[in-house]
Amino acid sequence: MATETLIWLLPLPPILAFFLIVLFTNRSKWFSHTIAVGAALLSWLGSMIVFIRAVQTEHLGQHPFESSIPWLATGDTFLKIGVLVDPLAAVTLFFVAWTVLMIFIYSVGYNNFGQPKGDHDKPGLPPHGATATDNQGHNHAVLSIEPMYSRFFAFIGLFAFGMYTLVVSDNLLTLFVGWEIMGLCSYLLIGFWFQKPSARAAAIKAFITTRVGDVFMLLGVAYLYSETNTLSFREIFTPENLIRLAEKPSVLPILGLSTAGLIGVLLFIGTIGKSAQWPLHVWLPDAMEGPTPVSAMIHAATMVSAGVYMVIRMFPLLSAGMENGQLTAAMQLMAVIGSFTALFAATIAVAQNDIKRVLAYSTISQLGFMIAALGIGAYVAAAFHLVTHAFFKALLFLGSGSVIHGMEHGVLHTGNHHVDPQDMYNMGGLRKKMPVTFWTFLIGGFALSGFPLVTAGFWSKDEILADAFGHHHWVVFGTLALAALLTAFYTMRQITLTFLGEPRTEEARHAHETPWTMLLPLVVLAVFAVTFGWVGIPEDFMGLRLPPNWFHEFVGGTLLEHPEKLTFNWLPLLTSLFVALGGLSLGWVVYIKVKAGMGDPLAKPLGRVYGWMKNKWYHDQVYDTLFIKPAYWISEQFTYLFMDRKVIDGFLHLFARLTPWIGKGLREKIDLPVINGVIGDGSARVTQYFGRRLKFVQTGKVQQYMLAALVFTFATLVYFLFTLRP
Amino acid sequence: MEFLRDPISFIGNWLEGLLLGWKMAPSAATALIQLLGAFIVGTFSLALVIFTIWVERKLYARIQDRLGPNRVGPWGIFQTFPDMIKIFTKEYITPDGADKVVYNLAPILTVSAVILLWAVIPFARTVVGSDVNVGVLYIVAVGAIGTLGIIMAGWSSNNKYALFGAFRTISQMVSYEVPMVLALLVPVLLGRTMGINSLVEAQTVWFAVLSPLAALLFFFSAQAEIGRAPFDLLEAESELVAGYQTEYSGLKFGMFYVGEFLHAFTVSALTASLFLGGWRGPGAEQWPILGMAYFFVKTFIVYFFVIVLRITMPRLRIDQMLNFNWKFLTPVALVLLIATALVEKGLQLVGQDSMVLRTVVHLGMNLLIVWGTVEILRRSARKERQRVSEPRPVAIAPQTQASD
Amino acid sequence: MIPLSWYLLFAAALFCIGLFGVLSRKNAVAILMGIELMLNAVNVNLIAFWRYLAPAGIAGQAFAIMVFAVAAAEVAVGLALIISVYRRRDTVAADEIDMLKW
Amino acid sequence: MDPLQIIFFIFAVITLVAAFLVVTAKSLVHSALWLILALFGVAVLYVLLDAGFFAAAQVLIYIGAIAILFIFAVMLTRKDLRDAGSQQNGTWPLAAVLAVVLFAGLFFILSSWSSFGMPKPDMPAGANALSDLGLALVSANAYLLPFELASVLLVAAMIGAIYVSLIKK
Repeated sequence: MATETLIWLLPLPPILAFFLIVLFTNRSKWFSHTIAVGAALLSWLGSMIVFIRAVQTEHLGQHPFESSIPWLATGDTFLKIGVLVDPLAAVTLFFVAWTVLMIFIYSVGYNNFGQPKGDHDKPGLPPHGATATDNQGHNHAVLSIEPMYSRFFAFIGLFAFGMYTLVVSDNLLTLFVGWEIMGLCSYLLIGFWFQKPSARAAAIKAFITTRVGDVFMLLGVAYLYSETNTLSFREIFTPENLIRLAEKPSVLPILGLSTAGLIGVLLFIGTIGKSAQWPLHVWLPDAMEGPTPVSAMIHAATMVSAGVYMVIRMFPLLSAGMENGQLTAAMQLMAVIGSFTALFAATIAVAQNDIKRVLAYSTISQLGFMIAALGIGAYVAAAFHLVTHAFFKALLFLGSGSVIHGMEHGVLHTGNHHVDPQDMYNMGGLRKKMPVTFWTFLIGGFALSGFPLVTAGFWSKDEILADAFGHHHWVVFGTLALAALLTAFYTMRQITLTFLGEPRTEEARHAHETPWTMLLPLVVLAVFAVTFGWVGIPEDFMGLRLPPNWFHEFVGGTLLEHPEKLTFNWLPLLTSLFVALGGLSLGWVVYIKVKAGMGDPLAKPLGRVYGWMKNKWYHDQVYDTLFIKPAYWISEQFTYLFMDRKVIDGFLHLFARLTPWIGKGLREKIDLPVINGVIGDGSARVTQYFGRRLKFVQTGKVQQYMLAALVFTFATLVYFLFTLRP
Repeated sequence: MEFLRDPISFIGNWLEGLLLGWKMAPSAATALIQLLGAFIVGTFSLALVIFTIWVERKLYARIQDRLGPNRVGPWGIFQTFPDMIKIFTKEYITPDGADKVVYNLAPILTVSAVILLWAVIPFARTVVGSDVNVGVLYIVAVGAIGTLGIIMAGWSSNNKYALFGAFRTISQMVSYEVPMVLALLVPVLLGRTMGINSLVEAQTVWFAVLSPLAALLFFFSAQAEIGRAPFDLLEAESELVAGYQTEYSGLKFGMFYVGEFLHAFTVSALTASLFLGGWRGPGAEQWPILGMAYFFVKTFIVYFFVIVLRITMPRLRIDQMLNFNWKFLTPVALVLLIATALVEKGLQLVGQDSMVLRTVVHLGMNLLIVWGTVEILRRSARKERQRVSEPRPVAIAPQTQASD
Repeated sequence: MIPLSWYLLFAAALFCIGLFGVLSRKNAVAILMGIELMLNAVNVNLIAFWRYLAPAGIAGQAFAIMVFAVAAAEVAVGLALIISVYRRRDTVAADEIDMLKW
Repeated sequence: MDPLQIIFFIFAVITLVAAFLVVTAKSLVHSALWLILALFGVAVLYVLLDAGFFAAAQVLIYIGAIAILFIFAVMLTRKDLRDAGSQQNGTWPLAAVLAVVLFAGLFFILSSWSSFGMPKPDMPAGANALSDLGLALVSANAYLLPFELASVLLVAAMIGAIYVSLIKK
């Protein structure tokens, strides 16, 4: 099959699976997951073929796989939609395909396929476990299957469709379509257990928060279209277009932004919403209310990556007008927001106890790394970190899901449902109970921390730091280094609290390893979390002469100007070695001795700062005071009390009083004498008169009617024949 | 020599030359020769019945362990002639209140509908009455006239048994026309023509080999069209006296009788032409006389089966007859037609036109359908047996309940 | 050689006879027969025009085929209706089926 | 007169007479039988028009199916097999006048048409009317859609007829 055709077909299997499941197979759990996983497998297969062909193609950056068709007529021209696979899309496709497939497989196990139906399970609530009777007649509490199993697979199918569409699209419009489909799916999936009030709130929060970003992004897209008359990437990124956009001042005279700058900033605000950057990051930790594969989907493979992917994609526009390393306004904004977010989220992650929340903040922090990297122009480094992060963060999320799952076993065993299976202080010592989960989680954690030389995270993070250092962005370098230190620290804190030491609760003592459907994805992703870093090793690393940096060569080819390579420098390397190892050992030292019932050892030394960190620097409270309360107040005071009650109701009441008065007048002056008397009774009388005289014509005999009709037809015909004939 | 190779064309040509020599207008000469040909074919086919009646009676007798006709001529071969004389000399009875014109027209129409079929049957490559290009359509159309004759007979006799017989005939013939037409379309698809002679020419491989199912479907539904056992409930003696022909006597009855026998033979001829390669055979292209021999041999073989079927099968009930058609023959014929069309189109699209491949694919497809049909039948039969074997109360016996 | 006019006049006559039947017969079945005659007249015209005016085209024949199909459908439904009416009203005389006037 | 003209003349007269008897015969079964004869005459005219396919189709569809349906319907919708009394309704003279006037009008209009008496042209060389027609009926840029619609119509008519005449329990 032609590669272009194949690319067109890539997003189709998941959406087909969605419709099949929704319309036909939603009664059968086995069919549903088979269809969904099969679809993911098909897309994965197609993606791999495309990826391999892409890798084998020379100069893919100049001549990518592309094809487009006219779609929507806008006046004289057509909006075109199409597909494009250039090196950036190819590597994105690679990690998306892998993570999506793994998450689909994982979901089968996570949703307890093969377990009995729960005793009290209801749709819209997490499964609570079932009672099973074994051969000897003993009752056991076992995990129960998710009540809305099929629905889950339908949703993640739609989600995968959105992501594939976004990755292969060659224009901002279809990218935006995929983007919004994912927004919808994230809403549906975060609120998957919709009977939980917290899940509902989180779903709404995620939806509205990202919508704020999307509105700005749509503005940016519209502005871009009105300026260039196209939304196709390849057409926007022609040098003439870019120069024109960079030189033309924008419509809004803010800060002297150029058109390119304003568009860039608007699009970047979209990314802030989607990729959960400060100040729109608040939705992401709350999104942990969804099932764990959902968290992994949203945090690793799809939505948040999509935000970063979009700005990487738009990098030529963002950097338009950059000369001699002088950053553009949009890039400066990105550097500031990115590095701030990286540090700020890392501090919050240090003080969280929920195993998934730690990872959520860590994700925000890592996305900040990428944004910051892009802000300082480190295009390849940002893409590289995007890929490696996707692998190890998916691994960590799935690992945490596995841990929670194991803990739920323990909870079911003891029957104490007040124990939170997600709280790390309830765990400890799980490495013996769940060895596979432990080792894979360890690999993922080390990758996240940037454990030197072996893990993928090290190479990508190191490249960002090296870029910041090499281009003399000291503030960014310093901030990111500190963030990296915190990253290693909280990662080790998490590993230590969860897996090392002794079990702190009865539940942790009875935790259980999860089924193979969940472990297989962990192992596969762990392999990538280690090996994928090796494709991006700088060739002059530590002064050695290594093979050329494949990733840099390949992805760098996407840009028109190939980004120059940095020469090796020891200082950033040492920095990253120091922060990684230092953070890890610090985390181990502090947390290895935590016993049951103890608080966080950091709480005392840090004092009030710890409280701030634990409460996420009071963002939710601030937003509550600044936006939500005023919004409620305005709704109440203005919209409800004033507009609705006074103005609109007032009008209604006025009309209500006026109408009977007018009606009475009309009735007495017009209706009774004129309408009833003259028109009504009069016409009735006339009709009756004629009816009496004409009723003999209506015989009810069909043939007589037809005869009459024909006679008149012929008469008319004859008349016209004789009068109209020349 | 030329005469031996193709005697009929030879005589035709000679006659035409003779007539033209007599200064006759060419169109008139052609018309005269065609008229003569029609006369000969008609007479020949009617005369043939004399022979087939004897064949059938003899076979009938042998299967029933009797001797059959054995008095007149060697092996009783001339038995039909005394019977003919008897029937000629019988009185014509026209029932009271009968519609005379229609009553007398009906047997003529019935016989002529059958003889009309002989106009398009190719006896040999050169010996065809009229090689119309819509021959298959013609066969079906002319079949309808036969139905008409029967309904006229039934209605005009002013006899309720006759009318019942006619109604049964119509429901049977109209029903069985459906699978018959569908089965006839299969050779049309395979031969890509509707002319009978061109269909025969197209059978480098017999269509009975290409599509045995179509041949069987046609054969069975044609039996019903003839209205002979096991489909003879239009004249079921035990129920309807003699059906639509109850009131007929003498030669008029004889015409129905002859019509039926001739129809059976004609259907055999059609089966032979459409499915068994007609006059095709070694040397038939050069020696049309050989083709004629092949044609008659094949026809008689088919005719033999028609007779055996008639003799050995009991009569169907009317619901069985209709069920057999609508629930078995028609669905199978529909499936077969669609499958054949798909296979033909598929082979065409693939560009494979070799006869061997076509044969193998079509034959395989046919066998597949047969297998599927048998499988479905077996399942439904199993269910039916189960349903039947379940004990059911024959009558309610209150005292047994009380004693329990 | 038969001129076109013969066919046209023949068809016109057949049509008028059919029309007469439709308008004058009491029995609903007979009315349908009249309609059949009219349809046949139309078909003769269609085929004649095809043969005389556009022998290379197929439009006339195609229309005739449609007329065949419509005629068959019309007879099937019409007769079913008549039989249904007969069951309810015990008559098929068109001038007795005059409930339409109320 | 050449033979074809004679044949045309004979069959045209037979057809018209039969048609006339269709609309005037006292017995409805006779009417139906006359209808068959009239339809058969039309089929012969099709042959004269070089449309053998239509002749065969006419015999098959009209005589084989429609006429028999008519006979059936006639027999099903009566208590007595014989028809008694006039079969014409009260307005038949008016109908007759109308029919005659219509024929006169048609004759008048037709006779003033320039190609009224045109002779029969030869069939164009190489044209195969039957297979051309068949291909046109299944060709997407000719009559495929009407043809399919006709088949849908027939199915609908079949279902409708069965439904209408079903004895509801």
